Amino acid sequence: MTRYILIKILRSLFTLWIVVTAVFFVLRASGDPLYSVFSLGTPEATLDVFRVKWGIDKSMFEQYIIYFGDILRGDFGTSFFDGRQAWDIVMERIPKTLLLGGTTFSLSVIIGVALGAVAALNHGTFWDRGIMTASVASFSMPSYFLALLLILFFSLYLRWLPTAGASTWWHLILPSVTLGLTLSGSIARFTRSAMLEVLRQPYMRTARAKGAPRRRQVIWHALPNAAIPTVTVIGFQLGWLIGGSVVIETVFSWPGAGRLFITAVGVRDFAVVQLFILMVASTVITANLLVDILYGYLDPRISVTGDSK
Amino acid sequence: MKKAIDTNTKAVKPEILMEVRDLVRHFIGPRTSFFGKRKIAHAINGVSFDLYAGETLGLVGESGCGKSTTGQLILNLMEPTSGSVTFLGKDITTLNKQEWRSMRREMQLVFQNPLGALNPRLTIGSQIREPLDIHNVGDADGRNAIVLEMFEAVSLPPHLLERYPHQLSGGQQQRVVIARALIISPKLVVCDESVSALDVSVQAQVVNLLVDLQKKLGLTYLFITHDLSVVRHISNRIAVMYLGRIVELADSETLLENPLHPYTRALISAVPVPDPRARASRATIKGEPPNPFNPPSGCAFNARCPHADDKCRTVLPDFRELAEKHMVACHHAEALVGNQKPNLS
Amino acid sequence: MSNATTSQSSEAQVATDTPLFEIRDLSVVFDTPDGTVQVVDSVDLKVSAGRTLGLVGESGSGKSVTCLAALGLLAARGRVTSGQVMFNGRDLLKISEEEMAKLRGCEVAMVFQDPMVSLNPVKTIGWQISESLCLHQGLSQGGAKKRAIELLDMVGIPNSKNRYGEYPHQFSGGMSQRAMIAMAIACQPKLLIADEPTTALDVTIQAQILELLSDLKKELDMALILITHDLGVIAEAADDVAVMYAGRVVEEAPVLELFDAPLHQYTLGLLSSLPRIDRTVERLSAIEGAAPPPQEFVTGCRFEARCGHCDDTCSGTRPPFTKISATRRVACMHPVKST
Amino acid sequence: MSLQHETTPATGQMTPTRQPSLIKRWGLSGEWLVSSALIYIGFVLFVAVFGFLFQPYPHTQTDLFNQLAPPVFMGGSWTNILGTDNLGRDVLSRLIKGVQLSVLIGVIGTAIGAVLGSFLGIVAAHFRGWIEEVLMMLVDVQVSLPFIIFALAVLAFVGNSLTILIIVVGIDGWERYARLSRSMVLSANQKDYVLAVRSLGLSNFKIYHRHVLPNIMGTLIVQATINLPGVILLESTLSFLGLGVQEPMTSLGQILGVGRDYLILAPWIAVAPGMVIFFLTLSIAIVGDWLRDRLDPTLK
Repeated sequence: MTRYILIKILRSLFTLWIVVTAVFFVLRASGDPLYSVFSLGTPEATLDVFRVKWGIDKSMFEQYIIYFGDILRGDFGTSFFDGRQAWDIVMERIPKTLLLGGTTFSLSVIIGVALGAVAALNHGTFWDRGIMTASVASFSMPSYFLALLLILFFSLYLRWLPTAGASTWWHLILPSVTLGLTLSGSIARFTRSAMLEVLRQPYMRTARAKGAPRRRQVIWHALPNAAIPTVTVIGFQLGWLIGGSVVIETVFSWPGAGRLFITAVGVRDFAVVQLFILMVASTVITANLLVDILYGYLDPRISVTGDSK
Repeated sequence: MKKAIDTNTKAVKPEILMEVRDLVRHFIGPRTSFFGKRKIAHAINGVSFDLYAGETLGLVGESGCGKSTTGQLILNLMEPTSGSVTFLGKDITTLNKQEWRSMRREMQLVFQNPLGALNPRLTIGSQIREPLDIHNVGDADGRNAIVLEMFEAVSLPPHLLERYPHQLSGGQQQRVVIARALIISPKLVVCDESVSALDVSVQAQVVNLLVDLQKKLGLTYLFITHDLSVVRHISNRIAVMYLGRIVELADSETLLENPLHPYTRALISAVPVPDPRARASRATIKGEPPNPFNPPSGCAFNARCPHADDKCRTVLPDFRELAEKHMVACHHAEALVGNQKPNLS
Repeated sequence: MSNATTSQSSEAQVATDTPLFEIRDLSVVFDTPDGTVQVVDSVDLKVSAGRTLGLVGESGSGKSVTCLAALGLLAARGRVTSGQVMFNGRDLLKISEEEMAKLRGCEVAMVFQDPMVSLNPVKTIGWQISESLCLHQGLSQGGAKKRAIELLDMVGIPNSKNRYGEYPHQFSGGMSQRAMIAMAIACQPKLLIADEPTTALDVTIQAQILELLSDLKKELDMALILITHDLGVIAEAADDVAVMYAGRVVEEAPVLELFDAPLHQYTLGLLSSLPRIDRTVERLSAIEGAAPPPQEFVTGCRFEARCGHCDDTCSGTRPPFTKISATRRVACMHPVKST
Repeated sequence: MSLQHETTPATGQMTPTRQPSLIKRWGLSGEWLVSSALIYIGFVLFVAVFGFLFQPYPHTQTDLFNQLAPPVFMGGSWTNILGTDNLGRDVLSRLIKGVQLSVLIGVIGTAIGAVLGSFLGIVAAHFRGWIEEVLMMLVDVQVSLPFIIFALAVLAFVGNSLTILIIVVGIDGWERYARLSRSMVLSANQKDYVLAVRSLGLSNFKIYHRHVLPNIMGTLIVQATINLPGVILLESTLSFLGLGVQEPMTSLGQILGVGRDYLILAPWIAVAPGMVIFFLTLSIAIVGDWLRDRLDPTLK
């Protein structure tokens, strides 16, 4: 088991390193960032002062070495705009993002798994068809458009819910419903197909032949097996959730890190953008790592000791 | 025809078509610990035999004994770890690509699962024709004529040429696979469990077909199977494998009527005979074959063998010629000579 | 453990007229995208306590489906259209699913073809055996574990205490099948249906499993239905035989009589097309053609197309399942003349 | 925006079920749903190709005296059937133009991803060894960063043109094809029929051309169908956020982005393109599911 986890961790770190490096060079490919910060007429002499101050007078490779060294020391650079530490800027937005993301994710998983299981157990019936149709519709709907429709109806027409901001719990409803609808639709779909696959297996027939009641067959025989692929898929959905929340935070003016990212991208604020991407990538990679480990735990066939005997 | 070859082998020295010597093939297993060595399984562990032109050699054994691996190795579909395979005077383990191209025509494989051996998206006709296309045999008309002739030889009606594999029954599919293998007139055909997946009534048809074609085309078969009943019917000689080694090799009659290796005896006695009167208190052997990643020292069969002693548990028995043309790898084989076999009568 | 049951065994053997388990006129259809096909056509079978019924037939002959249907284990697309399944005086097709569940795994148990996939991969062997005990005998966790280990011993799994906590993938094929059998006999069923229990196994392991089944049958005084395609296995283990072809039972006989003097042309053909380890024949006498798939089933004799003895009477009407003697029946217009 | 192209296992084999009548009554499994989806897709494609013939006004023509005019069914006039936007531009005309570009980017983007990804997957499966390791590592990298974040950063920093947009959108999803084609080629190479022709001495190129590719093509095409709505949604999202298609060109997402600011005054600006996108992606998803069930129930 240790070996299995150790290899996974090494692989994850390597992946993270590639992401950081790739992002560093892709962002630098855009030319001198100073021109987007300062107005056109600024004298070159002034610019040079800032170049030295921000360390962008050196060659690309030197900058990369310095940047990487800084990251290892926990220094993520300063924003070109207000001169504050990028870390501080991003961190003050994280709680709101966690609030939105966490609520959405946990509700979606519960609803999605439940609906998917119901659909599979009632394969081919009204319920199955209904849930699956809703699921396809939910992820065919552009999330920002759904957000606009919800705002139009609940905020502008019915005037029940606020359109933007994050000051009360009421503000949480629309953004998390928008994000969660798509997510749970997709989770429902995966759960259903995983469940159907399991229900087809010969060991389910064994359980029936053994005289296990229907409920027991589902809970004790089908679910633990269906959980294995479903967990993987849910892990992968976390990345989607983060991507989606960037859009949704923008539409609902939710003061989270995603909206910060859109703003930072707009003004080409290197430090903030890099830090945000680094955090997203490490979150997703960690989630996938946890899923891998959980997988080894859920499925005894994964030979965690490296040997079958 | 079997008789004919038997007498042949006694009269003149039979022509050796293929010589297999000390064939070894490893498979590498997972590591045991983080820095631990990977375990090595000797899937094939020093297999040697000769194939005579025009004979059928049956290779029998239980799953995992290495019989299919042997088949793939002598067709060079897999690289041996060591050892040599001499076919038509050349060591085929050392051939380059060009030399292989011509050699491929001489040896063919007939698979266990005929449906899997046929491309689902190509018609039967074009698949049977493919070997001719690959080796540029004749012109277009000539090829079609050969295909038709071959199709007739495996007793399939010509209208099936335009069909797709899934539209045929299992028996018909296997005939198609046989036709494809034989159309470039190979000298050696390896049949890897070729009739095992077929229903009994169809199996008999395909066995008869294989026997007829051998007679007609002068083929040599290496017939790999787990089914001793079929192998008795079709083979001139039989080799029994256990855990990567041949433990006994003899003429079919001799081997089945007077087996000298305890494993061969156990195997024969385990085969259910379709005769309720022969139902005897048979001597079933205990236990299961050992794990190839962790083989026992000495004779691989020692844990299950009723005759095993300390020597068997420490010293690997030689594969030796005990009686005329009867090879066996057992320390105690002498004691079993003349001893009646367990329950066949 | 079988003290209570052995005393009944002699009675059961005598009272063969009232079989423990009897299938009458059972028909099963499958819904497919291309329409409904009938895969089992008016099948009659019976087996008494302490006896082994061998159900033999080629793939697609409907032998497994018959037994699955009888226990209500058909896949969703299969339906029983007619028939009765009498077990201990009750019609299993008429009782509720709940009652059926109580019966399954308790009084009637089943062993399947491929043990490797028929065991739940994420549950330990021990858990799976204990489950039956908890379900049907209301044993406590501890009691079930103790009994499960006894059962593992009984089916010949060495080192049973340790293996109790292992997962199916750690078991070989033969050991898995033993575990399946332990699970099936956990509640001492009156009837055990073994569906090709040895097909996926090597021949030496097959011999062990067959021996185990016949020992257990004697010890627990069960009725055993052994489904197989292998006439060798039938000869080895069955007392009575029913031969199925294309969804119908074509012949029924005690095992000796069947092998000595088969009555149906198909049975005869099957026997003579077998290669045998105990004798050499010049040439196998094969039956021409192949068994029809269910879509091509006809009303008349389904073997007609492959039979050398057919005439006009064979097609059109179904050959009646005629009683030849007290123990033999055959569905053939021109049964084999005994020589 | 990659949720919808996660390749779900089949929505179920179309095995007949116990209550066929119930399904019929619900009417959603019926062919009519697929038919209407196909008709709608056909209609959108028609508009994308021949829409310019019916376009009432140039999509950039402003009319400052006729801003935010409501559509006909909300009391507007027939001069602007779907109303006008904040600059008095005809919404219908812009919609036709937007459909054109959205469909173009979606189709080309999907094609890029499919060809690139499938090719890399086949390369990985053929060569194995370190080439496979490297490619699979790239797949890991791709998976670790939500694609929309990467796309936004690239478009904002590297610059924005139609070509770059199409390339960025095209890269999305390559790893799904790569994984899929790799695993399919690996298993195809193990198939007996490939072994058979290999043992006959058929060259590698011909083995792929004649035996492997025809057998995996169907699955890849189905995968592309499943991916297409995702690509369309990605483009529309980027344009909605102002980093995709730029004026004077227009796409459905971009119109929506503009309409967002006039949600109260002129909801039609946003709702019309939103509906077009929704029904388009829904229709393609329905057809994709149907194709998968019909052609390739094994696809996961």
